Amino acid sequence: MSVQRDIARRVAGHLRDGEVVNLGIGIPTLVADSLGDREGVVLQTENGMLGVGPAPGEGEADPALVNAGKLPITALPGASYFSSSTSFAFIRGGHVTTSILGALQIDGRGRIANWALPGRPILGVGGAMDLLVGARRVIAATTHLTKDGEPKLVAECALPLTAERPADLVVTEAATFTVRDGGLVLTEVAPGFDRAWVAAHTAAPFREEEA
Amino acid sequence: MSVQRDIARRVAGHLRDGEVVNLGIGIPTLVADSLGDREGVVLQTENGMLGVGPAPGEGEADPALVNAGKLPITALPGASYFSSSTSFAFIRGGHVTTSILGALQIDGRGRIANWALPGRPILGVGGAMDLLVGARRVIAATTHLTKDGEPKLVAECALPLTAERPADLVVTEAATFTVRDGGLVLTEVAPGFDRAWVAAHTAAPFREEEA
Amino acid sequence: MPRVTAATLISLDDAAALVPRGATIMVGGFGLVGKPVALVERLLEHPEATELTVISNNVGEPGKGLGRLLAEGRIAKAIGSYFTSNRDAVLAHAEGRLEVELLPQGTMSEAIRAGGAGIAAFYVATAAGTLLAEGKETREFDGVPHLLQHALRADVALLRARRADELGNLVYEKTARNFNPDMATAADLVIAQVDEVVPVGAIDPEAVVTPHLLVDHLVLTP
Amino acid sequence: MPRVTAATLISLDDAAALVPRGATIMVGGFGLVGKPVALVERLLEHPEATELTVISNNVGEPGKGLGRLLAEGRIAKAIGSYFTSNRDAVLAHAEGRLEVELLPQGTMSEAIRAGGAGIAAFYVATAAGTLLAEGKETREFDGVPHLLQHALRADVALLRARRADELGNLVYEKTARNFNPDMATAADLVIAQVDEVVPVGAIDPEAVVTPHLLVDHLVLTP
Repeated sequence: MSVQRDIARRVAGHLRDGEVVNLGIGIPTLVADSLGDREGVVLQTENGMLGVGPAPGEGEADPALVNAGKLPITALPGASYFSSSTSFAFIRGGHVTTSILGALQIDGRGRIANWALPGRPILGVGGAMDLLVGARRVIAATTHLTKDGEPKLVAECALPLTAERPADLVVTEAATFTVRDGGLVLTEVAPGFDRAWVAAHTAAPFREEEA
Repeated sequence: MSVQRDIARRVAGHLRDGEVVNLGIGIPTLVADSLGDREGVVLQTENGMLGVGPAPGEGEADPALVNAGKLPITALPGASYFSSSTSFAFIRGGHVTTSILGALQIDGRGRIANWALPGRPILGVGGAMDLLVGARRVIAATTHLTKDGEPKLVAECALPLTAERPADLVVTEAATFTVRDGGLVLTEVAPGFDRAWVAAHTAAPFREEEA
Repeated sequence: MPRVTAATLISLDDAAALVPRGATIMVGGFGLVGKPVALVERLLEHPEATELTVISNNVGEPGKGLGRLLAEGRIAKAIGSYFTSNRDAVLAHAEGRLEVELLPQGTMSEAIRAGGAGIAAFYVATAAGTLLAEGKETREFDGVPHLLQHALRADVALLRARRADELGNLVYEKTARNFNPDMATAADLVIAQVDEVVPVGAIDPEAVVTPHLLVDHLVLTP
Repeated sequence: MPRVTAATLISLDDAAALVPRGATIMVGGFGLVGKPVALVERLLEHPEATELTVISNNVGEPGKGLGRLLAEGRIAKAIGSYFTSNRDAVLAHAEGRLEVELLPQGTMSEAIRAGGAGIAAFYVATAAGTLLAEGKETREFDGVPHLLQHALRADVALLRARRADELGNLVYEKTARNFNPDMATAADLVIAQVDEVVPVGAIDPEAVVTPHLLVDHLVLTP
């Protein structure tokens, strides 16, 4: 899990004070714990709440208080609750600054595939498409490789795309890519990795940040 | 004003317990006072409230509590407030049982013209069109004649229609017409009037109720 | 101050009996949070509640809530956003026993709201250009492709609320609110399973989430 | 517990200075009830707040609120449902000084909600077959003609609320709520004139009507 936590911590570093942030299922959920006492970032969850706090302590979970992954959460002072249609009205209406989403694959234009699993019937989509269309900024948070060691960043996604709209930023344990002019730009290599590793493990074309 | 109050009282007699009723501007507003302690009828006002009570006493008006005619009202126990879009969502969605509307003219099919004044620019419509489309039952409450003594019930409205959808019931001080099979049926003659008077003062074709 | 317009308090069995064969039902809840589990499970004891079309974000979990109805073959079709979490649903779909209509969660909740608001259909950018756009009308607004989504309605809505007053005004609890207020608007018959019924006037008029004009029946499950 | 995301408390003049020449502004209120009169009238002291398009149910009354802006020639166009109550508006329209777009009140409030909800357009039966259908697309759903209504958005929304907390969460007062919560969603910049600012946590999370993510600035007018 330490790789997932590393990614979440790296993503948290890209969040700016004043942002309203929605966390997707999986690695994005871990970003909450990496925020520490960053009071400037407010979390929204699409099942109908603004002002998500940290996970409750052992035995303190409120059954009526969960996030989009159905995991127990807490409410911060100033929180509010609203219906699903209102929550997604906020999301589509551009009132959520940043959506952090997991990814199964990401293509060379930064587009995300994260809803349909290979070889399985398509039976779940949740709120990912809504978030990708509505959030002002999208950060993809993903391991650099699949469990089988294959690159997740590929020239063309074999899996169905979640939206035509690309991510703005792709953060893995090894690298950060900014999506610029319709392509991936490597803007950061994580400590413990180098450009050669990133190049060898990225199947999508990408440019290097110009100095 | 006693003619107007008569009409309002006659309309109130057509309301059934359990109905959620919206009162238009003018004569319909007077229906509230004719309900007395009829607790079974609940009033909705399209500016965002359910549970309208009687007009406040002298000097007791709350500036934040008005009806669609911007007149002071009171709130009954169990009242609730909601936004304009929610209020009209309820109206269009069929959650208001009965809409009581005033009329400038009504045609032979029961269709109402009540928003555009003759010879004046069209600069106001309010919620009348929404109510006519959304309410499950529409009652037109109007004097039988215009101020100039002309029939308000006419074969074809000279004024623009408020909706294609007809009223279900037309109540004047002299008569009640039910709209049935696309035409007006005289179902009641008020005390003090007779069928001859109604026939002489109604320019729309109508049928007599069969015994 | 009870009124004739008050929602009537009925039993679980009387409520379940109001769901006829072949009905389309909306069921509130996100997973099991805010789901009227007692109402849903009582349907199992009413054999007529079958061949159902269920509009709900999920179809429960195996052996729980809608998952039990599914296991007993009562659900013919499910309209929702996320069925993957119930392996029975995946299996039933694979074996052709369950028809599925998958919608993005925001499009689904908006379609329910539209159904209750007299909006026939609306245009959203969500899902345009994806597999879920197949068979849907596309139209550009300001150069951005949008899909036409039709409203959803049901015969019966089964809701879960925290508290009702005797008229049927409802308030919810935290994230258990979710789809419930939307579904309260979009069905011909609305039944709310509540933890508590309080006197009229005990709920702040500014804090009512579902006004009583939307609610037909209450079922009290303490 | 103030946060960086908190709505900032600004003066009437700072607020008025945020309305540029040619802006489209939404103004809450039904008549003068729930109208941010102090904010609106402060625009008079800012000459740049002119050539405005105003989206509001009414354009005030002569000599009051938006009526004063109109009298001073600041309003080029009004989008609303009921202008007849202001004889100045009727006159300005007759003399060609005021362009008017008239919408049924429900269609107008729904178009505002759509603008804030990422809904490009929607179909309603309201006004189909009437004079207000002229120039609008018509389409039948289940044999009933519906009009296509596009969403409305604004550069700035001027709201009136009863109370804000320090983050900008808003609650309203009785029928002074009306268009304000809808408009809070549909403008690039949202300014609320409030009677009171309370500490964070003082408003019940279940009773917040406008969550603070929608609100940019508060103006306190005690």
